[in-house]
Amino acid sequence: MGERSLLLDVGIRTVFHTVLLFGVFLLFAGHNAPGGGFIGGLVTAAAFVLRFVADPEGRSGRPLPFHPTSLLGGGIALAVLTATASWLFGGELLESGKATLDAPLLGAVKVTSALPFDIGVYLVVVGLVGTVLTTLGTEREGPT
Amino acid sequence: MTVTLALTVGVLFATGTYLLLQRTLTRVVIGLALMGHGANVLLLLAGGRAGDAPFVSDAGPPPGAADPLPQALALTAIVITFGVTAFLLALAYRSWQHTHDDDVEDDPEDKRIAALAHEQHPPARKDEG
Amino acid sequence: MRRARPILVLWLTIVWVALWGDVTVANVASGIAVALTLVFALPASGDRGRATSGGAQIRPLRALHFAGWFAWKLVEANVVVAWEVLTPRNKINEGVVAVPLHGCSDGLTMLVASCVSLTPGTLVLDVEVDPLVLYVHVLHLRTIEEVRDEVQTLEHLAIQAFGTAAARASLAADHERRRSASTDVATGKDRT
Amino acid sequence: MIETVSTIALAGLAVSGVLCAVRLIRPGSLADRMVALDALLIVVVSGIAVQAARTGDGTYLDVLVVAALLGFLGTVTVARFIERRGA
Amino acid sequence: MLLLCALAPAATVVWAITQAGDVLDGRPVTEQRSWVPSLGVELAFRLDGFALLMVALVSGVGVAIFAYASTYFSPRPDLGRFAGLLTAFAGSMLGLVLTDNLLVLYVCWELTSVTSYLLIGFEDTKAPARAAALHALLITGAGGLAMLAGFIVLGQAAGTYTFSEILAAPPSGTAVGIAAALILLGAFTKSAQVPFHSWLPGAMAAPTPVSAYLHSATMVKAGVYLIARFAPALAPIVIWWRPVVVGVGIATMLVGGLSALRQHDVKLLLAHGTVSQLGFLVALFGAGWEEATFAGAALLLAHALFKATLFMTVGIVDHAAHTRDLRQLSGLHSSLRPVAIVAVVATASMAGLPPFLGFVAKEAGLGGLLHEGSRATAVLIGIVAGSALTVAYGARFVWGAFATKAGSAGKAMAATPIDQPGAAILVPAVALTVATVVLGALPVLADPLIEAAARSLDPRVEGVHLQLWHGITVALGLSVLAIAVGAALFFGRDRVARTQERLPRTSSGTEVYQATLAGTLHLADRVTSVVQSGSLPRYLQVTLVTLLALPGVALLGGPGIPTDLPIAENPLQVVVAVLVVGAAIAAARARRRFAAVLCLGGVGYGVAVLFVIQGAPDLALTQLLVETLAVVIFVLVLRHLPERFSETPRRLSRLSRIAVAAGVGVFTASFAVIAGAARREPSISGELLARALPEGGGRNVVNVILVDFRGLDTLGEITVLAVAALGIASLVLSGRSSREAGAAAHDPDEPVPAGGHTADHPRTEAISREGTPLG
Amino acid sequence: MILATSFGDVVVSFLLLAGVALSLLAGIGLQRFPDVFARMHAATKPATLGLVLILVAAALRLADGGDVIKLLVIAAAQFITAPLGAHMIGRAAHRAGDQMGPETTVDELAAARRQRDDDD
Amino acid sequence: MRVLLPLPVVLPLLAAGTSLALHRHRWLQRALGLVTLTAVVVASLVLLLEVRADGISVVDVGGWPAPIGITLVADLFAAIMLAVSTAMLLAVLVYAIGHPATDDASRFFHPTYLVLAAGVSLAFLTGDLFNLFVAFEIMLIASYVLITLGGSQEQVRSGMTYVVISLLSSTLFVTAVALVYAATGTVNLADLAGRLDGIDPAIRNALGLTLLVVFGVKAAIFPLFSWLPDSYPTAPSPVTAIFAGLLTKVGVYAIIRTQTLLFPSDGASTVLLVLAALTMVVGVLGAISQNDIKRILSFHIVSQIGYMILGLGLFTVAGIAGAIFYIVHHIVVKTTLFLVGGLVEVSAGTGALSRLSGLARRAPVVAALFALPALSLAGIPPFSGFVAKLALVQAGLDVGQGLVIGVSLLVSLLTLFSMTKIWAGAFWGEPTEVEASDRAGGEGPLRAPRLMVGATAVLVVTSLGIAVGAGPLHDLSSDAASGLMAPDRYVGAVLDR
Ligand code: NA
Ligand code: NA
Repeated sequence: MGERSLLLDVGIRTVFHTVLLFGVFLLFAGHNAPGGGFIGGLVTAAAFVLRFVADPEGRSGRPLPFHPTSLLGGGIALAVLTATASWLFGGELLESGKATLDAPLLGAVKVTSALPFDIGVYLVVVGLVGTVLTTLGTEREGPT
Repeated sequence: MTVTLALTVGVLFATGTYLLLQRTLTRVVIGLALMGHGANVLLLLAGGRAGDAPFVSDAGPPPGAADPLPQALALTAIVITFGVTAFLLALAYRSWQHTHDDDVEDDPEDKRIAALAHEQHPPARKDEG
Repeated sequence: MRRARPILVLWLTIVWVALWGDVTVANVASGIAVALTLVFALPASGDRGRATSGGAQIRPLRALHFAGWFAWKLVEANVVVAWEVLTPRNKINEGVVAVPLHGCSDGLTMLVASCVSLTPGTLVLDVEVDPLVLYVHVLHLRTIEEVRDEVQTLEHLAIQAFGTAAARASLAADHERRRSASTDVATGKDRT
Repeated sequence: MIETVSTIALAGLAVSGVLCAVRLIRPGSLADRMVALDALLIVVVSGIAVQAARTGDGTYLDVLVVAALLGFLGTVTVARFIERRGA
Repeated sequence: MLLLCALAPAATVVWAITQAGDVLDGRPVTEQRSWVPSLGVELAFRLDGFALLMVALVSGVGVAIFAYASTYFSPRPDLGRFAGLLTAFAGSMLGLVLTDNLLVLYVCWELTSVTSYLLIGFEDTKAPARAAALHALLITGAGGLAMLAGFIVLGQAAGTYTFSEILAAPPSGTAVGIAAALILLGAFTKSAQVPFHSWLPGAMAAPTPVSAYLHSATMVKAGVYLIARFAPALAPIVIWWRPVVVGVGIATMLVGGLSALRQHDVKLLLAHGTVSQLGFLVALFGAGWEEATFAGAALLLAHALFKATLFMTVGIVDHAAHTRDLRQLSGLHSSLRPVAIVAVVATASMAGLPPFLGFVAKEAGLGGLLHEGSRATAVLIGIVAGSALTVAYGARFVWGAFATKAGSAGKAMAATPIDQPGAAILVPAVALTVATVVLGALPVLADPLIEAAARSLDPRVEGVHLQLWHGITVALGLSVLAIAVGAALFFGRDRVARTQERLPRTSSGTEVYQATLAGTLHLADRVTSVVQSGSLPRYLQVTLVTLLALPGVALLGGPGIPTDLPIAENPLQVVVAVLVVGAAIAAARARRRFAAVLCLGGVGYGVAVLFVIQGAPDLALTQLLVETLAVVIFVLVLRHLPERFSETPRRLSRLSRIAVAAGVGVFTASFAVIAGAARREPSISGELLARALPEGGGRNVVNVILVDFRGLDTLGEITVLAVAALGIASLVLSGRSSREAGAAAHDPDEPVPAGGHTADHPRTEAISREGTPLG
Repeated sequence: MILATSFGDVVVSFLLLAGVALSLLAGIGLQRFPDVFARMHAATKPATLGLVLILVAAALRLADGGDVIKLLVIAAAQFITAPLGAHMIGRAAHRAGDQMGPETTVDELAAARRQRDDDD
Repeated sequence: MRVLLPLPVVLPLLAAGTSLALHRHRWLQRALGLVTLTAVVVASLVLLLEVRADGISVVDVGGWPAPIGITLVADLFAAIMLAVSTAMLLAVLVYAIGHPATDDASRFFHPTYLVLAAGVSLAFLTGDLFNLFVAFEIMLIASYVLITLGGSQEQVRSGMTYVVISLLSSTLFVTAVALVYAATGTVNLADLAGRLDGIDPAIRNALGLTLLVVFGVKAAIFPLFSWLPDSYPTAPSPVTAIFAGLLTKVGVYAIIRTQTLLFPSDGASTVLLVLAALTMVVGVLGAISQNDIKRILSFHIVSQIGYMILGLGLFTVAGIAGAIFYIVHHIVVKTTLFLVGGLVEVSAGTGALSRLSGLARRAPVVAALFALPALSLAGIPPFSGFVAKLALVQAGLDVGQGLVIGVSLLVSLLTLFSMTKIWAGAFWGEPTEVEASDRAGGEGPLRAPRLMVGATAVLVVTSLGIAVGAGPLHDLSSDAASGLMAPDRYVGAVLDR
């Protein structure tokens, strides 16, 4: 039967965005502090798991706002494209590019190709956990 | 590299092995996970002494920084093992759907041959030619 | 929930900036951007459409009162449980008490339940909605009424501190009714 | 002073951690193990926080944030899904 | 179709004739193409005298056989296959005799074995044919492999695989002895020498054209061919060569002859006769004596002619009378008179009666052996005895196939009814018989070829010639003796049969073969049932025991465990380690799934703390998160499964599991410290730490490694994750689709749920104490 | 955030020791209390309070403002998630039929459930 | 060259991502797979030619010089393996597309298959021990998915065996990497070659044997092979075929690479020779005891791995050249035979010998397609297997290893016996009713889809081509073996630039 719990619902609703934000933070901070695509992705995925645990049947909407398969494909594609970008322009495979952009207001923003690569990683991790939730997570219990 | 950690690795491998040698897939998966933990700790051990987190300041790396390479390798290994374990669990689930159990059955064809082999006389086989 | 969104965005922005460690234009701007993206692209899965799920208003003094009261209860309870743990004699007398509440927003319900649960000696095992009843596990049960009183007081203080005007009005009306009825409050069992 | 105190604190946490672990390991009901695991995690987080207080180094705080935000996820999930079977 | 295919051997005959001039003059024709030069495999061909003889035989008899086969078979759809195989065989056989490279010879040798297999099994719906095909293949195949090894040993000793070079300058040493033994194994099996002869009678399951061609005229001569080539070179070097080879030949001649006398199937009778004649040939060639070699060449030709003829006649008889059992054949001498005449002539040649080629050849052999003096006495006695047997079984054949037999009660047996065959079928047999007669009467016609053949084998052959009449000689006397004894044996056949019955039956080659085959099959089953138990735990155990047995044992010889290791770098390390160890042991002991998972979680969190202590925040974070998510996934699956582990009987005892587990634990722990102490150089991480910020652009070195230094690892890793996700989806969705299919039409193949887990019986209480559910 | 060193150290020390004491309480309680519900009162709650005290101590020691807010986030998260965990475990345990102490006299939740099951 | 080297890894990965996105359009998935693998085959062949002409080709991934970053290295051995393997991948893909049961019906087939290709390529090209682990994992996870693609009960049961054993060996791989790193402080193969030289020989030996066990599981050598015959036969035919052809050979590749580069031996290695002999014997005995075409063939994989290990164990240029030639031959022939097994199953409805009969009459093309590679497998001349066997026998006898060579010859006889068992059991005999096949009842001729037959026929022709071109191919193998026996060249190419 598996009743939902009001407290769990509300509690998870309370922390959900904070966890998400933390995941994004870890993704971006990872190059200089603990974190990175994996860790950020895992935290983000955990946020969706939280929401799933509160409402496994998805009675109040889809548990995931995205199609996990597209995250998987997109993540791989982004990572591979980043990896090959420099190679296509005559550099080595996976050679990282670095640039410093002068953005208005923001000041100097350092951009490295490590970031899109890490974002690819991030997407795949979220996609994997999302796949688990939409497949194993939504199987009905009891004998088939 | 310390006695404590080496022993921990040993115990993780031993308990993992113990679980691995059983019939129930859940136990096997848990056994593999324990061995995986052992391997990861071992990887970290391979880096040598414990140290400061390998973060570089503008002044350069901290003098007592831990070896970062095994950390990166272990991280990769952990994540890969995670993915494969998830798949194995899905397999266990599918197995349960088929057999309502997660025991790993013996191969039926092998059992048939074993039965043949233990008959008293060499099996009379037709059509060998 | 809609009304809560600006607060959420603000909170997330603060956390973002804090995580990055310094307040720069870039950090604040990116924080707002990230917060807005998260809040609007990934809304929390909807509430259950209950009328009581509403926004919040904070009245600092009342909030302080609430916090103080809770802090006191927390310390007291910790001491009691510590005593129980450290003394050899066992004075435990457990029970599960149904505590009917006045009813408030989901958020406040959570707050009250969390406070109850955080306090050693009481623990919310289950919640019923419409009408709102908390089932509280008690370590040292003396009387059922004592438990109900304490939890209801907590709810009262919480609504006073954080409830909307409507909620406070409803609470006052309820008090009035109860005072005039002046009878025993029905048990949770009776109410179902 | 902080050195000494934090050493004592870590020792105390170690004892506490071992006590929690014993409850986790000892045969008992699942709920018991979950409670123990929860408590153990809090003790661990406390330990890392003590270490942070001792060194003044915030490197490991992210670990704490993750543990505090998500540490309960495991036990809650177990609780969430096993209660169905009991019911 | 078959006649068309006869064009191939016919063309070969023509080609051989064009080359004959040079060859007969002692100038071999050679041709060379490269194939695998680095392995010494050169497509080198060399047409010398002996090769020319073999070519003449293979292609000449081949033409006859193709012609015979074209009338032998009634139209059937698989004649194309037959023709193809027969042509392939002829080609292989030609290659075998023409090549001058030992390895190419082996190639052709095996090809003849394979085509022989397919041809013996041509009537593949008949189990005996299939079994006989296999029998022949395995025996000749085994010998062939030994021969290959022998060739290689010989070739490596000689430094070349060129046949003619090796024979011209044979190497010496023990290696050559070994090589000779191995090569002889090949030759003996191929040419059905005792004790490897059993396959040849079995091969009679093949259609008669095949028997006539492969199993009498050509393929079985391959071994003889090899011995003939090697004997002059190796007999002087390898001391045991002569006694062994000649001994085997004589033994085969006698065994074959005796067996032939026992046969009732006239085709089998001929087959055993072939065995006997092959022994004769081996004995003649094997000694490596010039005149015997010369005689061998002559007999080779004679045998091909008469034996192919005889098989053809048997085929005609079989087709006409629908039986080959001499107890049922009667009166065919009149109903199949032309066939009978041909058969009688061929038999006479076989029995060594003048004036046929067989006689000429045998006379040459006896004469040659007599010239060798006392060392050949034993051989002579054997050959005379064998010849007597030949006379006897020859007579038995003619009598058995064509005579009018005595029936019951003293009356003659009724003539076997026959379907009169067309005349065309006899043409090839007649042609071969004509050759037998003409060459017997005018041996000078064959003399150049035989002489060239013998001389190419042994240059010392000089001044020997084929002659019908040598005058009254000892050899002639021996011939007469053989004929007389043979006749006596034939006329006393009933007594001979009774005597043979009384002789103790030694196990025949066939029985040994069958026992070996059955034994191999049984061994295979036994071995397989041990190593391939089908049990996953057993496989895992074997893997881990191997780990202990190989590197584990190797480690024992190492420097041992260093003694100067610190206990711990930090007291907390000890505490956490104890926690991890405890939780791991609890996980191993847990009887309930969720309990085990929670303990595993405890281990994971503990390991995360170890990472913190070790100075690895990224790793600790990852570990913490992965562990949490792993618990979630475990729960998602385990919620479906029974609460407790099933305690079905285990394949591995608890003790053996503990032993292996302890071994693995000790191995990894000690290897870890030993390997750590073995380090001589600092790790490469100094570079990584130094370059991370300036070149990698990041302060978190671990992250820089992951996305930059070793980005390829990470790329691979996310690929793994993505595919794992696909796999999970694939498995779960396959379950759903089969469920939907099952809902539409109840699938009877779907297993019935095991008892106790049905919807009506919720599984045991999830949260309860170990031991009693609610206590 | 930086207090005068000596006084600050005293405060930090006090907070640390108090936090650890609460943590120890949790450990001991887990061993001593008779049933799972009782143990829940002893375990997570004092430990949570203890953790918060330690976090405050750490906040006093850490110079970085960002770090302090991280500590705040940690404390807040702990305050939200700890009771949730306890609630879910307690609920599951109660539903699965885990026993309370022998002196238990009142269980209005079980009664309510029975009532509801009868109504269905 | 710098552009070419990573292509076989990168192209399939890119295509896999794209294919995933195209999962609703099977025809696009098919076209993408075919185009990509064709391109990869071409790239691999060009790479092979270039390596032959210019020597070892090296790419520092990310521009980080070894040993900091990961290096991709194509020596002749790697290039040969790459070329053969990618060609097989392409051929089998064609076959799979032609399979009437539509093995690529699952939208996951094409992306996963492409990932498999990437993993195999990376395993051949990587010059880094840990990256080799990653490559193995890529390959394995794809293989897990492919082997369980239908999710049937049999597949799941055998899939569990496969996955669990592989997972154990992966864990041991990580353990081995850790131990190697503990002893040397590096994971770059070229760097390791030098550093391992300096440590205690016993430890070095133990590390070598640990890696041997790790790769031995993947390569299915005795006694670590038992998982293979239990798991391979249950997969769809194209999947089994590509597994049979490639996966174990990647394990063998890793064994040869590490044993020659990191743990070179002065003379023949007794351990390897004993393992080789046991692998050959036990494998062939297993094959003899089986009664199903795919199972028989599966045991032969094991048996023939023994030949490859034998070549390595001799530790001579000739031996390793023989091993390389044997691998090339085996990949083609074994893949072909499994494809034929699939043809039999498709046309006759079963692979069980007890239920098959008389196929030579009813499906003569299939019979011919079986017979040629089967003879080759048994080492019958003039097919490629003979040349391979000859090379090994010569190499073995050259260094006086008569015993193990004798064993190998006996095993080749038993192999022939086992092939005749299939031949006599399935192709000879009275044609019988076809089971479970709705397409061809009765006793008429059986048909298999043209694309499948065509792909198989191309492979048969290829295997004949190996025999015909055995001379140059053996020279190539010898060159590759010389390179392996001179590890300094590899080390120099990677480290000194
Ligand atoms: Na494999
Ligand atoms: Na059959």
